[in-house]
This record gives sequence, C-alpha cells and structure tokens, in this order.
Amino acid sequence: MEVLGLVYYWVFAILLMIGFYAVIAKPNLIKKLIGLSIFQAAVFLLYITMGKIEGGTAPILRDGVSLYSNPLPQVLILTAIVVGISTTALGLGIVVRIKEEYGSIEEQEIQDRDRQ
Amino acid sequence: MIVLFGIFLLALMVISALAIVRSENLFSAVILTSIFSLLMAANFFLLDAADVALTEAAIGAGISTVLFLGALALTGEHERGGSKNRLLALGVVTITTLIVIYATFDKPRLGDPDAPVHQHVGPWYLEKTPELIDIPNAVTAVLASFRGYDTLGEVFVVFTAGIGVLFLLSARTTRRTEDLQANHETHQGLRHYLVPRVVGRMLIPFIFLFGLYVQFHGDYGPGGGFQAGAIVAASVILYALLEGEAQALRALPMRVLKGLVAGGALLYGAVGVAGMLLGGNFLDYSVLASDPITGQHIGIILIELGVGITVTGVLLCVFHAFAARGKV
Amino acid sequence: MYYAVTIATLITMALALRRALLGPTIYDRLLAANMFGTKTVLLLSVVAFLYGRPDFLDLALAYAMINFIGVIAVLEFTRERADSGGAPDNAGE
Amino acid sequence: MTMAIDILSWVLLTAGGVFVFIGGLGALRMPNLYTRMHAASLTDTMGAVLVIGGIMLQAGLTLATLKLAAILLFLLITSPTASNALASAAILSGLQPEEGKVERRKRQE
Repeated sequence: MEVLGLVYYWVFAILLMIGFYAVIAKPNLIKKLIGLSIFQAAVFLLYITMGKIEGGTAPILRDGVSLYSNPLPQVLILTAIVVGISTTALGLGIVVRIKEEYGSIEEQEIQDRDRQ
Repeated sequence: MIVLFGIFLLALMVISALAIVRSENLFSAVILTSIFSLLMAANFFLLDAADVALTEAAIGAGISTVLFLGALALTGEHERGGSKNRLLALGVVTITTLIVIYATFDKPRLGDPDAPVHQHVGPWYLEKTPELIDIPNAVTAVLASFRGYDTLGEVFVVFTAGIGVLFLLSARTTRRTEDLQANHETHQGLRHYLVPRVVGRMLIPFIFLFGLYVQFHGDYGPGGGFQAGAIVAASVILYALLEGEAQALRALPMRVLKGLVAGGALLYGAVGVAGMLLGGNFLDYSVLASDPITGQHIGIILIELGVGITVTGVLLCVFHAFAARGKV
Repeated sequence: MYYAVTIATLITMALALRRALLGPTIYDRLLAANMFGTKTVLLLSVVAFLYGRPDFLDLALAYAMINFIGVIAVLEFTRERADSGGAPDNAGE
Repeated sequence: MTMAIDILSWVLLTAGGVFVFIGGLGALRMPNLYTRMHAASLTDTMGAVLVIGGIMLQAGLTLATLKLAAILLFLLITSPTASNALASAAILSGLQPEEGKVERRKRQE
C-alpha cells in the first residue's frame, strides 16, 4: 500500500516529462502546444492527488458524512483548467499568425526565414 | 480496489501521452488528446474531485478538440521533421524524471490525512462553510466567497486571453475578405449529413438547459460558472458546426459575444464594488442583504453568473475567431 | 457486482485505446475515441454508485452530451479537408 | 421482492459487462473499419442499456434514476448517430467496405 500511494506521483513525473520532451524536442509548434497541455495536465493531477484523503469523499457536504477531501486544490485546478484552455487558445492564435506570415509552423524553417 | 482502478487509468494515460508525442499526424494526436482528457477526468473523479472532473469534461472532450482542430485546419496537419537534438532532449528528460521521482519518496503517500496540505486552511474551509455560507458545495463556497479575489483574477486572465485571440486573429488579410462572398454558399456546415443534423438540432436545447442547470445548481452539487460557461458555449458551437458559421453568428452576433466577455467580468467587479458601497470590504457579500448568509447566497449566485457569462463569451469568441479565419 | 462492471469497462477502455493507437485510418481512431467516451460515461455512473454518491451522475450526463460534439467537430473537419482536395486516407501511416 | 430486484440487477450488470467487453474485443480484432464499427456501436448501445438498467434497479425510485434515464436516453440517441455520421464520412472519403471471403467465393463460382 505504501508503494501504491506513490505511484500517482511517479505518473505525475512521467507525464510531466513526456510533455516537456514534446516542448523541447518537437519542432512543430502545434505539437509543442499539445506537449504543453500534457505538462499542464500533469500538474493538475499532482494537485488533485494531494487533495485526496483516504476514506474521504468529494467536498460537497451532506448529512452523515464527516470526512471530506481537501477542497482547496480542487478550487485552484478548476479555475486553472479554464485558464489553461484560454491560454492554449492564445497560443494557437499566435501559431496561426506565424503560419500566415512565415508559411510554416516548423521551428527550423521559421528560423531559416528569419536569417534570410 | 479503487486505487488499483486509478492506477490502471494512469497507466493508460501514460500510454496515450506517449502515443500523442510520437504520432506524426497532428490530427490523430488531437483525437488521442481527447482520449487523454477522458482518462484525466475519470481519474479526477476517482480522486474525489467531482467539480474538477466536470470542468475537464466540459472543456477537454469538446471545446479543446474543437479549438485544436480549428487551428489545424489553418496550419496543416503533418509534422515534418523528426526531433532535433533527440538524444540530448531524451537525456535531459530522463534525468529530470529520475530526480522528480526521487523527490517523491519524501512525499506523504496518497490519501494520508496527516499530510501537510491538509493541516492548514483546508479543514477550516470545510468547517466554516456550513456556518458562514451555508451551501453544501464547499468547492463553490471557497471559489466564490472565501477566495473571491483569486477567482476574480482568473476571470480576468480568461478575459485577457480572449481579447488577445481576437486581437491576433481579427485582423483580416485582403485575400480572405474576397473569399467571403465566394465561399459563402459552399460552407453550410454539416447540412448534407441528415442524421447528425436532425439529432444534433434536437440535442442543442437540452445541452443548453443542462448548462443552465449546472450554473444554478452549482451551490448544491458539482457545477458553477466555469463549467456552465463551457457547456453553454459547447451547445452554441454544436449549432455552428451543424448549421454553419454564418447561421450561428446571425443568432449570436460577434457584437453580443464581445458584450458578454466584458459584461461578465464587469458583473463580477460590480458585485465587489457594491459590497464596498454598502459598507463592507471589496467582494464581501455579507452586506448585500440584511442577513449575512442571504447576502452570501446572493453574492455567490451573481458572481458565478458573471464567471459563466465571461467564459461563454470568451470561448465562443475564440471559436468564431478560428472558424472565421479558416472559412471566410 | 459494480466491481465486475468497472473491471469490464476498464479492460474495454484498454482495448479501445489499443485500437486508437493502431489506427490505421483516422476513422478507426475516431471510432475508438467515441467508444472511449461511452465507456467513460458508464464508468462514471458505476463509480458514482460505488462511492455511494449518486448525486455525481451530473458528470456522466455532461459526458454523454459533450462527447457528441467532439465527434461532430472531427467530422466537420474531415469534410472540409475532403472539400479542399486533401487526400482523405493519408492519415493512416 | 428486494432480493428478486437485486438478482435481476446483478444479472443485467453482468450481462452489460460482458457486452461491453465483447464490443471492445470486436473493435480491436475485426479486420476492417466497417466491421469494427459494427461490433463497437451495437454492443455500445446494448451494454449501456444493460449496465444503466442494472444501476437503475439498484437506485430505486429516486432522482438518481431520473438522471440515469436521461443519460441512457442521450447515449441511445448520440451513440448510433455518431456511428452513422462516422460511417457516412468514411464512405464519402472513399474508404470502400472490403469484400468478405464469402462474397469473393460466390463471385468466383
């Protein structure tokens, strides 16, 4: 049980780094944004994992239940998801403009055009 | 047992995340992202975060896919080159993963009630919610009342991001304006798919109604302005997909949408200022009515409404900005 | 009994994920994604009862509605791509 | 009476689980898109009806049953629609259903 309780954190680490890999190693800008959203999702997972209490239930109070999970991480992540999609949309907007100006969304080609 | 289910879902998540990064076609990457989001929401639900799971459901499965596809339609779906400096990146990533995993050994195990995170304000919120605010959903209470400033900030971030997208994508290039008339007839949405169109039309009012339910039931069950905004936006987006852009814009013109974006944020701020004028602090709802608890209820309903309006407006504006650039 | 259904759903999710990874066409992936959505709805409804909190069925309801939009969006996208003359089946790789 | 309802709901849940699993297996093992779609969409609907029916029996006459009925209604409407749309999109894109062994043999005869 001790080890099982840590698996969530390991998966957090792995997902975080999968997203990070896409951001640093993939030349395609949209792929980078997808990687960024995986990265983001990993952080969400970490917060929600920390908020869980063994034997607790979701923090919507009702009679006969005394143990609830921590509501605070949930509040932070709830807003962060919506903010996340808005900022991703902004990123996509920038990518679309780059495509229109440079004719490409591959990092290398954009840099080549800049050097010309 | 539930923990094992969670771990199984996590394993599927890792597999799908790897597949997303490896796939060379961005279109299939986006489809896999929607699967990833479903897994994420299921996991949130298993971890007792019903509100968060509802948000992920409303955003991840529908709107996020639509936005990515909208961007793909404009930029092309094929990734060209392979990775640059692949080995270096892999090395960095592997080492960092190992360091983070090493750090997790100091973390409290999953669900430990003595973890530091549960010692500070969390229990206080749970204890005081029935007394000070008297609504069952502690998440809504913390979101809208205890941490109203935070949420105000988040709403303004969403607001700013929406303005940013409009700013980037509204500027028309000359070529596109000419195409507007020429292409108008051909882009009629999914009109020639009869079955989805008929069924979709039937579903739209129910999705809208469900959005309103989530909005106003947020004090008692999972829900609130953020989720409701996304669901209502999704229903309008469905209409736009089925009947075509132009028809959706005729029903809800851009003018109205921009009004919604600003109006929701203003409503939120106005509730705060109203509290000040009535002699309380900024965003203190207790003074809004003669009895503090009723005041809290009124305040929460109003600011959730503000959040919902802004989120709907921003998501729809963003959707139209992408769609208009593709089709016009 | 809920456990049996949950396990069956989870295994089916794994199978659907495998189909989504294999492809070969985008329609296969889309089929898998759609299946995944239905399975998530079932999983959430069953787990809501497993937890003894049936008030969380709202979530499953949300999924049943929203998932449809994703499929329609992808279809709209493929239709547009076919209109603009892109080869329809090159997504298979 | 409760015993009978319990047994009935267990039977429904188990059968639903079996259908769901068969659907997954079919979607993975069938040879081409249209057969996979056939396997997946049929069992999707049937599995959903059985599982949600089973839970409904457990829930009894409460608000939860009403919500489950709504979920079931939505699944029953959207799932076949999505399959139909998917199939027509695949056909329009030029993906032809393959001939099975039986047709091929018949044609040769």
